[in-house]
Amino acid sequence: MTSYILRRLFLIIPTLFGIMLVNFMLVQFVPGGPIEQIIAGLESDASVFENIAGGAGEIRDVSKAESYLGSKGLPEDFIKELEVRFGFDKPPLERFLSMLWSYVRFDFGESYFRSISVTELIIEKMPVSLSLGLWTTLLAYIISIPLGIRKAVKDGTTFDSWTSSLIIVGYAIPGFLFAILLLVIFAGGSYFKIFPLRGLTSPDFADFTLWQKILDYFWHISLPVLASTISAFATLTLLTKNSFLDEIRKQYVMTARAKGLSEKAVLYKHVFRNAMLIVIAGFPAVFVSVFFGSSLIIETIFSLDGLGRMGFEAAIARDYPVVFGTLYIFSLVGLVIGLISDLMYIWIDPRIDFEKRLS
Amino acid sequence: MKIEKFRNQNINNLRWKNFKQNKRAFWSLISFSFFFILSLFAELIANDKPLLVKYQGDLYIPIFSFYSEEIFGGDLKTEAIYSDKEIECLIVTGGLKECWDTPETLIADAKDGMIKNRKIEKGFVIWPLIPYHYTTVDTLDVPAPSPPDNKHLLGTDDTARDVLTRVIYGFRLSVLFAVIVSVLSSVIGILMGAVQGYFGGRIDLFTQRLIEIWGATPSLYVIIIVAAIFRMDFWLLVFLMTLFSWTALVGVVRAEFLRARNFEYVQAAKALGVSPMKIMFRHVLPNAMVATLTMLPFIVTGAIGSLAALDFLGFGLPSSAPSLGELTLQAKQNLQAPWLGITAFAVFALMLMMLVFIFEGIRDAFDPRKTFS
Amino acid sequence: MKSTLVSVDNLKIAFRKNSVDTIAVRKLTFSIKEGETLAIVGESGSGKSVSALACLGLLSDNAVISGSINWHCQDHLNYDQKNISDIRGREAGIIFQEPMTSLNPLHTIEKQIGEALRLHQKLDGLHLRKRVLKLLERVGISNAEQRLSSFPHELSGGQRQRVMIAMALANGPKLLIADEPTTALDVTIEAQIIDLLLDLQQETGMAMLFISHDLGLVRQIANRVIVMKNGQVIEEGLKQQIFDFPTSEYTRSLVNSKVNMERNWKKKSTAVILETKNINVKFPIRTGLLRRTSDFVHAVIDTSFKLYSGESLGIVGESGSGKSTLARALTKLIPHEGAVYYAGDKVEHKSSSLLKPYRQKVQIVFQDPYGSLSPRLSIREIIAEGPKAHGHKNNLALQKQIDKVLEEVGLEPETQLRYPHEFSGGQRQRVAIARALILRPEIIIFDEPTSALDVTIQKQVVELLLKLQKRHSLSYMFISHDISLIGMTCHSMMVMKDGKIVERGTTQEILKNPNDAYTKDLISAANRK
Amino acid sequence: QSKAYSEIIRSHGISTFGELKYDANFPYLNYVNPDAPKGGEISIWGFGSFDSMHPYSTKGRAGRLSSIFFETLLEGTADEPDSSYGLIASSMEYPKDRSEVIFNLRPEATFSDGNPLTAEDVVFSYEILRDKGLPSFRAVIEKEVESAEALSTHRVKFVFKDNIPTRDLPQMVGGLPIFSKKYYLESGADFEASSLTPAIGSGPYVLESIDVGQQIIYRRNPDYWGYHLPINKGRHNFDKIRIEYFADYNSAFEGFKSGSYTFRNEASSKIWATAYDFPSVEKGWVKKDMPPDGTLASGQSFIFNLRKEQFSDIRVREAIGLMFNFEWSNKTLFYGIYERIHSFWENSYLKATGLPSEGELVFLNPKKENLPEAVFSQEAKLAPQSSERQLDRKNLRLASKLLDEAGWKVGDDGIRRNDLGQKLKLEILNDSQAFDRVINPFIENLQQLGIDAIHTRVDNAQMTERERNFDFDMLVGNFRTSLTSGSSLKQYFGSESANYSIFNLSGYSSAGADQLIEDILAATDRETLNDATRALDRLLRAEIFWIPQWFKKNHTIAYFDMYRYPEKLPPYDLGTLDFWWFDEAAYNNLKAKGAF
Ligand SMILES: Nc1ncnc2c1ncn2[C@@H]1O[C@H](COP(=O)(O)OP(=O)(O)OP(=O)(O)O)[C@@H](O)[C@H]1O
Ligand SMILES: Nc1ncnc2c1ncn2[C@@H]1O[C@H](COP(=O)(O)OP(=O)(O)OP(=O)(O)O)[C@@H](O)[C@H]1O
Ligand SMILES: [Mg+2]
Ligand SMILES: [Mg+2]
Repeated sequence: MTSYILRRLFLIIPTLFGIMLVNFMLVQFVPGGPIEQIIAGLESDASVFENIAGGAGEIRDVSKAESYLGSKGLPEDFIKELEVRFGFDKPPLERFLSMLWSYVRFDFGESYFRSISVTELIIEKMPVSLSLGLWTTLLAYIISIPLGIRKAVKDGTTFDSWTSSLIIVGYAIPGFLFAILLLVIFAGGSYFKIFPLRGLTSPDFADFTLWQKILDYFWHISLPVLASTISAFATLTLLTKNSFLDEIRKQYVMTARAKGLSEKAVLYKHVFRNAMLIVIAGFPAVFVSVFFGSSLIIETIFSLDGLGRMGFEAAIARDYPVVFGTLYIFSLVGLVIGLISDLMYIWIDPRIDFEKRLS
Repeated sequence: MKIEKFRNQNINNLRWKNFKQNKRAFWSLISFSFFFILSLFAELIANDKPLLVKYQGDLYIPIFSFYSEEIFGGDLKTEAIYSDKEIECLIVTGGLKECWDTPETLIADAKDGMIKNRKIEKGFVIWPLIPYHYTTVDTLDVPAPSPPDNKHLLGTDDTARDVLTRVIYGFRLSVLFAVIVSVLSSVIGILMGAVQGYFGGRIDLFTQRLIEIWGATPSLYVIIIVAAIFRMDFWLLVFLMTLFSWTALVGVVRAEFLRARNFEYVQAAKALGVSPMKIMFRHVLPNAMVATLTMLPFIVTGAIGSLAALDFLGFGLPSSAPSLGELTLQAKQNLQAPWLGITAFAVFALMLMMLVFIFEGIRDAFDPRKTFS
Repeated sequence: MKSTLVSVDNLKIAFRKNSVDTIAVRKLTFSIKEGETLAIVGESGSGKSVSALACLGLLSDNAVISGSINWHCQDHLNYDQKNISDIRGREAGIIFQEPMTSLNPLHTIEKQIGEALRLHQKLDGLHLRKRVLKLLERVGISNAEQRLSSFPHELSGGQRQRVMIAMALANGPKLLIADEPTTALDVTIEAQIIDLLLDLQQETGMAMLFISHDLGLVRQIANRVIVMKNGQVIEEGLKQQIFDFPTSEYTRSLVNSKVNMERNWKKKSTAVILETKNINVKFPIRTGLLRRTSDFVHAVIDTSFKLYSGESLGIVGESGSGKSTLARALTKLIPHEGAVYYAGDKVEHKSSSLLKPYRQKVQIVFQDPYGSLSPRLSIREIIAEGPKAHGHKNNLALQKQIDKVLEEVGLEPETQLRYPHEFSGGQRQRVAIARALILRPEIIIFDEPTSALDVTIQKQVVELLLKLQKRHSLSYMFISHDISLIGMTCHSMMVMKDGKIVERGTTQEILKNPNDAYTKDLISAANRK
Repeated sequence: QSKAYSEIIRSHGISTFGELKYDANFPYLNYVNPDAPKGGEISIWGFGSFDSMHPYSTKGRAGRLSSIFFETLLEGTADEPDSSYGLIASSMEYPKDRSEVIFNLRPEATFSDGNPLTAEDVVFSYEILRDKGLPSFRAVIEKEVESAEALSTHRVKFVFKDNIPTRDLPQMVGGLPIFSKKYYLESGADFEASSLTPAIGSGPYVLESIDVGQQIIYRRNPDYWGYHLPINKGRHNFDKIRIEYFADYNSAFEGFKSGSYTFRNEASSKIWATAYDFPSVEKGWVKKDMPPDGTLASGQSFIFNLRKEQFSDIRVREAIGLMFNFEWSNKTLFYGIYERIHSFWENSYLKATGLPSEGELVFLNPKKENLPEAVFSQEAKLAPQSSERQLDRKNLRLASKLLDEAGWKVGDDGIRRNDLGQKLKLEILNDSQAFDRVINPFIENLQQLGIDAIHTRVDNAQMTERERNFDFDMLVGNFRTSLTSGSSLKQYFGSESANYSIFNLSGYSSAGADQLIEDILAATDRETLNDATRALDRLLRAEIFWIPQWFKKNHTIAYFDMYRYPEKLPPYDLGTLDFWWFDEAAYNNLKAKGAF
């Protein structure tokens, strides 16, 4: 096993290299680069989020351009200058190698469009993603797993039917519509103004006492978390249910019952581990999503500044340092987590190994 | 004889019987197939071209063929605009020139085959149930999106197109898209996961790395690149989505296979000399299908969702294409028009519900311990 | 006056599937008093196990039960969950017929045995571990300390059965339901276990519901006996009465049908069909979170032997001595050192296609039939699989073969659309045999092929095997604890202990004058029965 | 250098042609309320998020109004097209040819940190904008300004380069923001980097607080040096300006409904028409208002790429233009709140109408051979009109005829082809989802006409790239013009720029237009300028290289009923944050009723 782990750890290096290489080659072909973005940005205020946020008018925003001296033209050397700034004057191979070299040292450089290092940028956006990820996941698991187990036990009953319908409806509601519905009803100006419209904390958060802070925090995240959880129940619940259905009538369950264990103990102590290999083995990945979880739409609707919006903006705006930096970090974490979740398999089910099998 | 009866019976028949026993699965399958097959004939149900036209004694089938306006006595060589009153009048009255001035009265007048006591060669136009195509932009009395009324049963969308028509076409498009993508990507995903999990060792180690690399490739960029080179169409999008969605199932299938390959009955099958492929798909897979069967309906609807997301960003199908995702987007943009959102949601929910129940039924049908009393 | 522990009255059990009821048990009535041993014997598939399970409310949801089951005079069919689980484990322990599939595959031995103790006796920590160890020792598991952290799949069949027994006995139940508790045990250990049970009965007044095909055993320990056939009680009475003055035809045939066959074997040829050279099998012992290999279990050590064409080779040996492991190595199901030669050619296992011819020639019947049947395939599919894998296409012909082979092993062809879990233990075993037979291989390795079969069926199966052997000059390897069976069927035998072959020779020689100390023990224990 | 100064002009203000509405002693601007009370707060919303308070860098997204801190030497007014009056500068001196300008700074001008604002700061600002400023600043400054020099503490001189039109240069340099040299030297702040700490400025507002990505509050600086200036009278009335950021339009609107912010300029016709019926409106707390907007329409239009072969024929362009049904769009899609654009100078007195006037003919006649006949013989081209029906039959006929004449014949499949068998193709390139619903019906009509028309949505970067490579048939763009047109006309319509300027998207080039532009640039008085501009408008419209879209004649604003503005608003600016004021009593009243 140790040698397997070592091998896997070693393989992370070529994998990471492969990922970076593929992506680097890819962006060579992407039409429109950061320079076009800067030019587009200089010409008008239009944001990459315009389409997502919706509701823009039919009159194009030219306010910036009107008052703008640049309507007299961009200097030719400006683009050259940008090329130098972004390093596009160098051949791709050189760029790639120097990028790798700095990434090896965990130096991810600075965003093209902001004077902030990629690492700081990620840290800046983390709180939102962490909040959304953590509570959404927690809520989803706390509700789905017991519910799924109950549904398995009561398979085919009316309880099973109506809970299925409920979670499916929850899943089918388009997330952003639900979010907006919540927003309009519980935070907007027409119905109940119970929750705040946006953000993670109040502006005067810093002056609050600890209790107030905690309250304020939960007050702010309840709607976004609710909106992003609603669709998370369905798959997890049904997965739990079906996995349990498969196991629940096996012989060893009978043995456990024969020991005199209560039904609950049988389900949670014996069946759970057998049934939930996939779910449990998915925990490490869930852990990543807790940290880096991001939902572009939810973040947008609730005006939260998280990794979702950052990632999307970086991708659309061709902010390559951010794109590659996050890709590198997330991939690295992802690869390690992948290894950990494989190890989870063995921990859960000692029969599992990764050796080659005789055919 | 008794044995003969058994002989003709097949375990798959039993499974099908089992499936039918699950009422909600069975009815879900029936209704889903019904809707889907119906939607396959969308052109005959909702179209802005008539099913049949009789003009001056000749019959025309505009839904299948191109007829210029000149054929019906008009002056344009381009396709006749059948929904225009003038054209309808021309057809009905057999090409009276007065149609250009007072089509309505002439049509009314021509009911009895006579106009001003003059015999005409009366024609007719047979319309599909819904006289709109999904691209038909209607002329409305109120701003679009207009609420449901008896002309547009589900209202119109923000481009003044009939929502019901777009749902019918959209259902077909989205379901076809989603089903093709899901089937392709599940097949690939299961195959890859199965091979990895079953054989283990080097195959596992390297395929896993390849998948990691592939999984880290930003699909958005690839789609942008492809979109810049080719014009997006259905099959290209199917291809692209499959390219990026097959990895979804690999992990779980691999895990289940890693576990199941140790089971005694797998060994037993091996000892029988059953080929690895057979073992994988007859012995291991059925017992490792939980995740797959559970996830499949969600993969299907998920594919529809991704289609919507691409529409969102403008990399999906052209915005005139009738996808359900596009409808949802419009719902967000038009909160004042709840019929858009409700329609989209209802279609999604029903579809997902049917799919989930169908797959539950399949699961049950293959579950040897599932009994229906 | 000893009080009645459990009484069953007019019990009827049917299994409902797609609105069709299959009746498994009819009009069963019995009761067990404290300290008493009631044995149920009877045909395989006659409803013994099902009745036992019903007593503890362990039947699956689709079982339709009528009649009454009273624990301490309370009708338990109407018991709520809580009360049943009070009875289970504490009042009544049960040893399931198929120990190999009855243990939770993901929990260690310690945890599984400890759980019962923890639950009913609120034991904890070191005390708990001590008790578990003690139990393991009492059921004859050596190296108990080391076994604590083993998982079920790391144990041999007999070891698992003993773990099952330890679990059932853990809380000193008032009633022990033992469904074929010694099928996987060699004679010496069987004796030890029986002694243990009798001791306990003596000490605590434990009552037993003892289900067995081993009439010798029944005769040894039962007070009263029920004979079942086709879900019905044929005969019931005190032991002596049943054994000495059986009234019904069936009982009589049961009591008298010693499997007693003439050994008019075809002369074994001198052609070596299978040869092994220095087979070694090691299982790594993994410890810690990272599952590092800290040691090895040397399950088979330097084993070399020859199997002649047309020969029957019996393998006996202590439970856990590596018999099943050897069988798996021979069939190339686990990695091993050393070489196997089939008809003089080394068997390569580089790829499945290379192995395919060998697979067709050599078949194995696993010790654990339940585990070796795909749960989602019908019996027909399971049996048809082998022929199909080897290029059999003709469906009608195949179907006829399947019908035939099922009939040969005593199963009704109508049942072939059922799934494995819908059979009794003995029936599953026969399915496993049928599956091997239909391929018409050259060599069949049987791992405890008759452990769950009643005497009549056993006889039928063995006769079938011998007939086939005669006709097609097959070679058999019988792994069995039933020395009389080996004695009747095998030309020669091997005795294994601790992974090694300690003795090998013709059956008659070894049975008459065994050399090795262990063999001597074994044979004397067998003769005592 | 010896420059022949014929005459040095000393003035308190400047305009392109010298006419000024306000004389040196004006008490206050006409359109303000000199007695407007000071106080209160006004709040607006910002889209998305911000991460910088430095608007002069290409990096970062600057917060709204983050240039509010920086004043300029001169200040424009909202009721004149192009006049500027001294703000930091008390007066200016320039020769008649405007080849240089000297500004005299007000000695009392100080930065918000109390340090005086001197000529040094002006020169520093000029230099830093030239060397590190946004490319637009850089381009202009480098190209047009020779040097800047502090003559004394409060006197600064700019010299302009030779051989370039100098008409508006003094105003240009007078419009540069003034930064504090001291601040930049001491803090070492990088002018090119994005930063959340704003630089020190001299304006009436200072930063109160920011909550990154969510909120910015500006506070009126009580110590602002310039309250007494006539040009500042009645302005800068709010104590606080608050900007609330929302990443989503819906949530932004909800924010307004619930009073998170109090003033909203509605951009969406749909929301304007359908959503302003929420409780606060019904109760009269929120006021919907449509004051007239006198600014030039933006010249928004579908633009043909004339570089494409198939659009070289004006009949094709006209036919395509006939297929866009504005009347239907306005009624069905826009709730009828827009007006059609007909002219490049729509919504102004520069729009050409009817047949050419005498004044215009002066410019048109000499170029007769370079101009199409229609300019003289026909009335100024108006955008085509359609009936209510989405596909107007009359227009369809007309367009068919035009295309037939142009040689695009309908084939058996209903598609038009030319003699070479090529299909008549048109791809409309679009990067905004909001335009889908406008373009799709248009496409439908085009297809009915027999054109192989498609609509392609791309993302911003790809749009920019294709724009820059002129790789499109048609897209939505703007022709930005101004009341006092300058050299930017060349960028938009000059033949020189046709093949490289990204502003001349259509690639239009004609000798006639070039000459007319020269006339405009050479104009020395407004009357001439106006006539020449109208003549150009007439020509450009006759060329049909655009399909003009629409504009809004009125502002569509809504606000909590506690803001007041002067009865007569100036034409060129709504001035909400500038000269509106706060009605404390109304505020208290609203507050008492629970409006917030
Ligand atoms: N779940 C089930 N569904 C249908 N039939 C069943 C089921 N379980 C058992 N049976 C049938 O019930 C009968 C009694 O089974 P049971 O297991 O009690 O037999 P048994 O007497 O224990 O036999 P053996 O000695 O072979 O173990 C058998 O014929 C079996 O096929
Ligand atoms: N996967 C494994 N990992 C570790 N040890 C194992 C494993 N499988 C078997 N063993 C050990 O190998 C030894 C031999 O087991 P095997 O199953 O061959 O015994 P057996 O002779 O068949 O016994 P029985 O008669 O009880 O079935 C036992 O001690 C067992 O604990
Ligand atoms: Mg049994
Ligand atoms: Mg064994």
